[in-house]
Amino acid sequence: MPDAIANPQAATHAFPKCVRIESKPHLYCPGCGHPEVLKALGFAIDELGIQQRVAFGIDIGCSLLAWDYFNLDTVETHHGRTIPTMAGVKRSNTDAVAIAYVGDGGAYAIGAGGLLNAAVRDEKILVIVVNNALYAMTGGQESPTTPPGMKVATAPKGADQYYIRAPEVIRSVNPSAFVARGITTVQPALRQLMKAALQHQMDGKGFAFIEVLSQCPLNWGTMGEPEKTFNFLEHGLAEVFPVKRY
Amino acid sequence: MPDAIANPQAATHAFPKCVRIESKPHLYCPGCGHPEVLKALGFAIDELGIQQRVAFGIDIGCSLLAWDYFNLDTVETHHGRTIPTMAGVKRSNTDAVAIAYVGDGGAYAIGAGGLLNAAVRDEKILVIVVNNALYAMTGGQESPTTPPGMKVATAPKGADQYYIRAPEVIRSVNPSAFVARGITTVQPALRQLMKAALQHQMDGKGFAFIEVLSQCPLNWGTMGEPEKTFNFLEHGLAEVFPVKRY
Amino acid sequence: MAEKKFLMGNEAIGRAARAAGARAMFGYPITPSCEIMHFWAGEASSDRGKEDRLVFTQAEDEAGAGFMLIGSVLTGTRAFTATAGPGHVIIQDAFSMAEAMRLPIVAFVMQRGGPSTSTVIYSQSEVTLACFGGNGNGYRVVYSPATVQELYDYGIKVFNVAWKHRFPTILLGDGYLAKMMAEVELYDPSERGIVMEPTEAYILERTRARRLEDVVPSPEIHIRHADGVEYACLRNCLNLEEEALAVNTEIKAAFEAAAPEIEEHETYGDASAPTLIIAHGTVSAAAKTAIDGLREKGVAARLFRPITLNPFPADALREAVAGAKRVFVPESADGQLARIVAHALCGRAPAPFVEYSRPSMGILPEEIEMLVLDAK
Amino acid sequence: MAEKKFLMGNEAIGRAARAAGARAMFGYPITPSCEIMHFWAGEASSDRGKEDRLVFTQAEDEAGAGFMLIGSVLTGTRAFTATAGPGHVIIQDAFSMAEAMRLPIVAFVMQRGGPSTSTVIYSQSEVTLACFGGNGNGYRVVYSPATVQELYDYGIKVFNVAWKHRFPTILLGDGYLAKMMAEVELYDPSERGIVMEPTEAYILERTRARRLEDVVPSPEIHIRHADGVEYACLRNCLNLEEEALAVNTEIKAAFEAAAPEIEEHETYGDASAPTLIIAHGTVSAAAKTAIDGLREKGVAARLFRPITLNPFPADALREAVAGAKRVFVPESADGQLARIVAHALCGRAPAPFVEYSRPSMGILPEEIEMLVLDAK
Amino acid sequence: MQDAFNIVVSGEGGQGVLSIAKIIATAAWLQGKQAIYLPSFSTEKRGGVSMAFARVGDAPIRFPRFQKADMCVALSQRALERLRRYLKDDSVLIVNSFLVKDVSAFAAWKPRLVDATTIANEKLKKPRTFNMVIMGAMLRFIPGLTVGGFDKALEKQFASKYAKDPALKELNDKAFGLGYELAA
Amino acid sequence: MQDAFNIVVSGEGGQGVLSIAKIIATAAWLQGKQAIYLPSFSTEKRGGVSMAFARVGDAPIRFPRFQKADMCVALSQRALERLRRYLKDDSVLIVNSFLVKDVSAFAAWKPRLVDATTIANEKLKKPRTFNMVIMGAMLRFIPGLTVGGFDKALEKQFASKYAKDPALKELNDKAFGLGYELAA
Amino acid sequence: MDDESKIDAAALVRFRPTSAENGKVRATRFLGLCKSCGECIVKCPVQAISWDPKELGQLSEPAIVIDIEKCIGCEICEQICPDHAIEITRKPAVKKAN
Amino acid sequence: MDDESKIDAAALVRFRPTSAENGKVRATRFLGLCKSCGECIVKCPVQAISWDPKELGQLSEPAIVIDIEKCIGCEICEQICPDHAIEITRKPAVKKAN
Ligand SMILES: Cc1ncc(C[n+]2csc(CCOP(=O)(O)OP(=O)(O)O)c2C)c(N)n1
Ligand SMILES: Cc1ncc(C[n+]2csc(CCOP(=O)(O)OP(=O)(O)O)c2C)c(N)n1
Ligand code: SF4
Ligand code: SF4
Ligand code: SF4
Ligand code: SF4
Ligand code: SF4
Ligand code: SF4
Ligand SMILES: [Mg+2]
Ligand SMILES: [Mg+2]
Repeated sequence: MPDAIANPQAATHAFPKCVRIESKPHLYCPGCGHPEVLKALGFAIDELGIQQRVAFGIDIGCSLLAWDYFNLDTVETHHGRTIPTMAGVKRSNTDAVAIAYVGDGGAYAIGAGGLLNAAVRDEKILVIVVNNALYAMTGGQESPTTPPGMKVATAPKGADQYYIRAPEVIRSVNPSAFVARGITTVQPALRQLMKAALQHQMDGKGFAFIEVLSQCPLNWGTMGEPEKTFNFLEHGLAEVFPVKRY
Repeated sequence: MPDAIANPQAATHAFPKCVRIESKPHLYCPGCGHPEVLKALGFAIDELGIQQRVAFGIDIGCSLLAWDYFNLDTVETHHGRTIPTMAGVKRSNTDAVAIAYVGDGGAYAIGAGGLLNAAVRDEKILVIVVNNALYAMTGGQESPTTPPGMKVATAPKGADQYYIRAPEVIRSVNPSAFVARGITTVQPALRQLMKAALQHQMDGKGFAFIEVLSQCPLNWGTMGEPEKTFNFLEHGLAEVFPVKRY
Repeated sequence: MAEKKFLMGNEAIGRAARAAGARAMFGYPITPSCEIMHFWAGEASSDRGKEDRLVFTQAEDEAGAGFMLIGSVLTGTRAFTATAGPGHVIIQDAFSMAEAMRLPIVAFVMQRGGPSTSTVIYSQSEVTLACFGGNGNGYRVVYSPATVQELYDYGIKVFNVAWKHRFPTILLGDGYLAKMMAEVELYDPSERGIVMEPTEAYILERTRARRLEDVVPSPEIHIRHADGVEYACLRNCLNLEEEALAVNTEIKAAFEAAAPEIEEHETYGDASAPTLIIAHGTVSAAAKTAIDGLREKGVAARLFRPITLNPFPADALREAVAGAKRVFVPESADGQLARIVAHALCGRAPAPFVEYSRPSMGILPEEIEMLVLDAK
Repeated sequence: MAEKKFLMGNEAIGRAARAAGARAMFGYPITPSCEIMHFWAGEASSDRGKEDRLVFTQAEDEAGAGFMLIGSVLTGTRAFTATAGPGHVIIQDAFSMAEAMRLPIVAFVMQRGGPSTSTVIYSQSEVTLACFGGNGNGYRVVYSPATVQELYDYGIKVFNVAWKHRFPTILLGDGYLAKMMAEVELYDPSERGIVMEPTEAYILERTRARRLEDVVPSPEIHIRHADGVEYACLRNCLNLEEEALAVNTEIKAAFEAAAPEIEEHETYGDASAPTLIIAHGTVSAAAKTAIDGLREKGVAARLFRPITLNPFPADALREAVAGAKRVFVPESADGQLARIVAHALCGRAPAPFVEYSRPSMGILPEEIEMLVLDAK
Repeated sequence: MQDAFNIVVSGEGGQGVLSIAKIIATAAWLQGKQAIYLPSFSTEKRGGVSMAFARVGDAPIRFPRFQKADMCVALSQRALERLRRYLKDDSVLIVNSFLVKDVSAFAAWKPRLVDATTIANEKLKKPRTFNMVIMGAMLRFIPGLTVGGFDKALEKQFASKYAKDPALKELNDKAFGLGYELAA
Repeated sequence: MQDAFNIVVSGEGGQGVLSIAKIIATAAWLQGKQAIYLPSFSTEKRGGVSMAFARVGDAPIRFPRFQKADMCVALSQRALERLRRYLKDDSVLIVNSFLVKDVSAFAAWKPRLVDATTIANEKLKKPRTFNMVIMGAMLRFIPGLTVGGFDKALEKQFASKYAKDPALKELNDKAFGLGYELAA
Repeated sequence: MDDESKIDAAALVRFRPTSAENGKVRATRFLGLCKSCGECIVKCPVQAISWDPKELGQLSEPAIVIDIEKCIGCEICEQICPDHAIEITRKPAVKKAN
Repeated sequence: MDDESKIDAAALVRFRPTSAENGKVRATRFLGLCKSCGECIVKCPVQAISWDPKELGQLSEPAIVIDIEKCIGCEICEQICPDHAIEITRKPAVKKAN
């Protein structure tokens, strides 16, 4: 063990290279899915060698806790406004690799109009939506992806029947977009999706969209019970929101 | 001919009964599709005998010119905000038959988030979107339904590739909603759709959505050329936006 | 029956709305106001709430919440929303419609740091927005409570003021008040002789106690009759400058007529003290303690606290200022109360007052003491 | 080469943006500002526009337009939007982010009637919104032009002020100015010795002329280095009251430092006249004609016209007021300029001034003459 | 103090009220005059009354509106009512008499009754060219404007339409001439 | 003028700082005292330092914050630094000494070092019950609060959890007792 | 006639109705409503509608006229007209049904 | 080693790395990063991970420990760990590839 300590410039592949070591441990809760999404994104950025080209836009929501996760040019925007912000970045600097990192509330509730229209306009950005099926940062309210019956702060008797399956919607307005849904627990696949979606942008091909099913142990009430967390993620959610490329 | 004039209380079936005679001629341009949509709606309201139950919400856009078209309780809202306003009406007065009458800009651009989420929440209202493929009231700008290549004030070289097919999107988030697309030029079918959609609401069945393809001779630059108008409506648009029940 | 509880401010508000007989809430979550919504969601989904036909809808955003609220109020429902900060900015869209058409929406706004997302903790930075937001010339009633008990008291009152005078009415709290826990005496309004102002629908109402034409500005209301039935049409899009002027003039006249009945203020301390502190909300609570502290130090000071920020108790303030040698305006904002005070006093105050602006920061009693002592 | 044209105000603005070397516009249509967008759409899709890599995007709404604009400015692009009325309300969301982070966005706002949808014709009712909108404590530069020629002149200047001082900058016109046609002299800024302030990216910029830390409030900027490369992180969500206070204090200090250089005003008429009219924008143009008319009638009056509404030329106003016996503040709004004036004069003016509020209505020279004559 | 010749045109939305005032102002400017044009537009494209202002003079004009007009032009009955407040003793009042049937309340101003619609319909078979007829009539009364200058303005305004349809130019010129003669 | 006994608790987000202050205030109120609780929360649930205030007294309390604290409780090293401005000469300073290793700069306040984590870990096998240990220690110094009153507050706070898991109550009580004894 | 709209005298003056009929169909034009859009002309399946050489519509442009001999009473023109300017009544069947 | 992140001395102190290895795999835990969420425990296909009876993680709760004899080096724990608290290195193959 002490060999690492002995070497002041020790190396590790537990982190993507574009990750900011100084800010670790990061700000997320134990067992949170967000950093697992960030990790996959980080490795994809490494593999493509685009660290210096990335404009990383983060939404208000637990996404914002990523503000010092990377060594990347990073901008916090307003809740639900990261997608238009990144579209503005990309339209003005076509060399940029623009990434909008957003929660399900930010993307499908307050930001739904922005998302849908960015897809229609085929904005050449990558949108990553971390779908944890509720509003995590504000204390676990219902979101447009809360599955039926799930008990949340604003639906104490259980959420209602319908929900948004965003990849389906995006595909219906944009036949050529890169569209996929991943899940935090299958990291190699997630990394591949991230890489392919970034490549799509770099090739000038237009809109790219990845939704990632992600766990929020704090607001799911499963903190300290990872089995329950994964059970809900991989069954409760993944059975409603299919993990695949569209 | 003069018999009509002789009789001060003459009757006609050219108007639905719920139409306001005093305000005719109405405010729309010659050949506009809006009043054809309103007419179909009016006959449906007559047939169902619900004139006194209707709360008619109209969006800012040429929709607002309907403010004195009917004898109905009518509310002008803000651009893009008629859907939530009518949802608020219906949630608070379940006897009301709530109708949101909106343009394609109001529904799919500024109001897209409101529309999509109203569908997800299965609001028990009828949304009628008059799709004339551009922003008519403000002088013919591009809307999310402007078909590829159409020249409009904000796309002088032609609109870009993609567009929103809203019924498809609504259906994907709400399997039980009433969803249909009509066209102004097939009035009997349009009347039937209106009636069925209103019945859906009256039966407590949830969200109902009708998009109507509609002509805007003024901003299409086809004023005085009805053949061209209909050609674009029935081919240019209807081939991109299929007219049918979903 | 009145009972005392140890409650979070947001819960006190939720209970006030319930006690006031409010039936519907529409909102979008934002810290530090969320628990108002959580409380209402709980009430609405309870058996009792279902009996009372309570309505709760979480909107897609604050614009959605604001316009649903408008829809609800149009049906004559006592309804409200709660928001803060960036949400308060977005909901101005709906507020501006409500003020144009004189729709008595009620909003609980819990101020947080600004501008932009900023902190979720506390501020008094949304005073200008609450009083004068929207695209101009509108009027809202704005209350600034100072304690959790007042959240409850004024949390009931806002509904009555809104429906009696038909203006959007805002209870402008802050993050401290929203999130702190303190003792609150809960009561049924009737126990205190408070009669709840009846509500009445703007649409789908065939017999009215109050003519809509007496409420909605004349260019915006059109009443029709057909087959003996009355239909109402409400507009906000106007064609002539003259119509817009008429709308503005009528709204202003109605507000000015109602103002004397609505305006509220409080004074504290020795009425003859030459030092006057003008403060509202949480800062006024600190000022009271500061005044006590100064008294112990042999310095006489007094407080003028506007309870309504709009309509602003300008006459009362002018009277209070008359005998003052030095006037201080401490606030957790960048000169927002100060601008209102300036408008009330311009041409009537001999010297400028001292602005003590601590935007988005709490102001402690000790700070106010120092402010006064340093200026001596 | 300078040339004269007979142009609609909105087109003069579009041409000013082009002359200023602006590269991108993001907007959402709204009367009376639409032709700015139409002009830019035309430019951007022309061959020349493509060569210049012009960007034009019609957003899904004003929030979208505002945040795209922010994204564009972040890349160091001279960019702008145009809006009005209800759109101006909605875009405050983005403005509040820009003012917190000191992003030099430029907006052309053409005022229409308010509140709510109202008329599309004209007003001065968006002064408060333009100067103080957002969730508090922000600062923007606001110009109020009075002629179509000034739309062009200040339409160039706003870009320089924005990028030099790094504040959101608004050219606050009105429906009359937007839609009227008049003679405009078009010129290239360089012909007049105007040097365009260089722009610089906030992100994806590896070598900077101006340190970001000297622009963005310290709690909101975090610069990192890795492998010798500098990365910038811009935040707006803060954790501590102290951070929010620091942001507010730094923004205020920067604004106050820049203010003397930015403040602009104009006077007209006999400097010794005891009657002073304070008016801005289109109303100031009417006031000039009124002053000429009064002179013909043997009545001396003068004008103080703030050209910048924010920062407000308070010192200059105080000087102007010093010798005045009667002060009038006519405006096409409900006391919005009046509140700004009151804040500048409170404690410094011996008597209240006369507010002449005609919200959402044009004010004719003859009306101003009457106002003065009636008060005699 | 009169710093310009003030014109107000009013009619129903869609009648071309705005174009009339705009063309007049542009024509004046092209002839070296100072000019301002201001539309008073509403959302109601067709249904409402619209109004447009033109000011023409020799010195720079500061402000786009005015209290009293030197010339008032009414294209509909409702519009005529709206113009009343702009009339002063010596205002020239022109109406399209086909559309404005009752001018009895305005006798004091000796309204010029131009039956522009009938002329346009009968002589030109295009009722909508009545605007040109009206403009022809207006020109008579605006100090310092020439027919030649006017032609240039028209060509500018309709450049793209004329390019597509040269017959339109002829038609317009004819209509304009008819109006001009009529007001002689 | 001192109108209340002022307590500030600080630690890392997620450590339970807010609950400690809230339970203390609630307990005081349940015992008939006047009390106010105020959390100073941030968006950073886990990563930032959080802080909470409790004020306990006999007369009504107007304002939730204060300049100087009678008791400061630090649950992490960073948190201790943040508390410095609240310390006055006679403040009681309590630290979780497992998490706060260096108190040298605070010697003047004779910090009470409560190794709550080790105790919780070793004696109770549940390191996260250290909060209870801390609360037990705090109780010693808050004038007028009794153990009995405290128990009631705890039961209120944890009612639903205790119902599900009665063992938790025992555990909490035990931890609380350990802390209380420790501070004796 | 309870399923029909009532038109008051003022409206009738505004609307300027004028009717023509053949054995089966009565066609009423409301000249004062016709905005001369020409949509009915395009949609009539038997080309029975054309521009009226004399009568002007609401906007002082030519109104339409129906060649009643050609008309088959299909009501398409009534349906399409955005301005309620045409009423087609199929005489025996419709009238007797009530 | 250019494809790996550099960790400076300060970080190493914070991270508290501790390694174990078998013939094929070297497993490093960063105790100072471990938030004791237990996700690696659930996901390890051979149940090689459990709670460390002695060491505490970042939040003063038990850290995890890897039974290096059981470990097959599949890297799933490294991948799933939200806190970069585990590094698995398959020794011969990986090392030589560079
Ligand atoms: C305009 C506005 N409204 C509301 C909020 C409060 N808010 C902050 S984060 C958030 C929701 C976050 O949910 P989501 O986007 O799903 O992200 P998560 O935290 O779940 O990752 C809300 C409503 C805000 N900051 N701004
Ligand atoms: C917030 C806001 N933004 C912009 C406008 C300006 N506006 C009025 S109508 C309209 C578009 C109308 O288009 P659409 O909804 O398609 O209706 P149409 O007129 O085509 O029937 C716009 C952008 C407004 N009134 N409010
Ligand atoms: S609240 Fe949920 S989403 Fe946010 S950091 Fe904690 S676990 Fe992750
Ligand atoms: S502008 Fe278009 S949509 Fe509007 S009334 Fe005219 S034709 Fe109809
Ligand atoms: S469709 Fe109606 S309005 Fe159009 S021409 Fe025919 S009758 Fe006239
Ligand atoms: S009823 Fe049918 S056939 Fe007769 S005119 Fe109308 S469309 Fe033509
Ligand atoms: S997944 Fe990581 S943080 Fe969680 S217990 Fe395992 S090593 Fe610790
Ligand atoms: S590498 Fe695989 S086998 Fe080894 S501990 Fe990790 S998950 Fe278990
Ligand atoms: Mg979420
Ligand atoms: Mg449209």
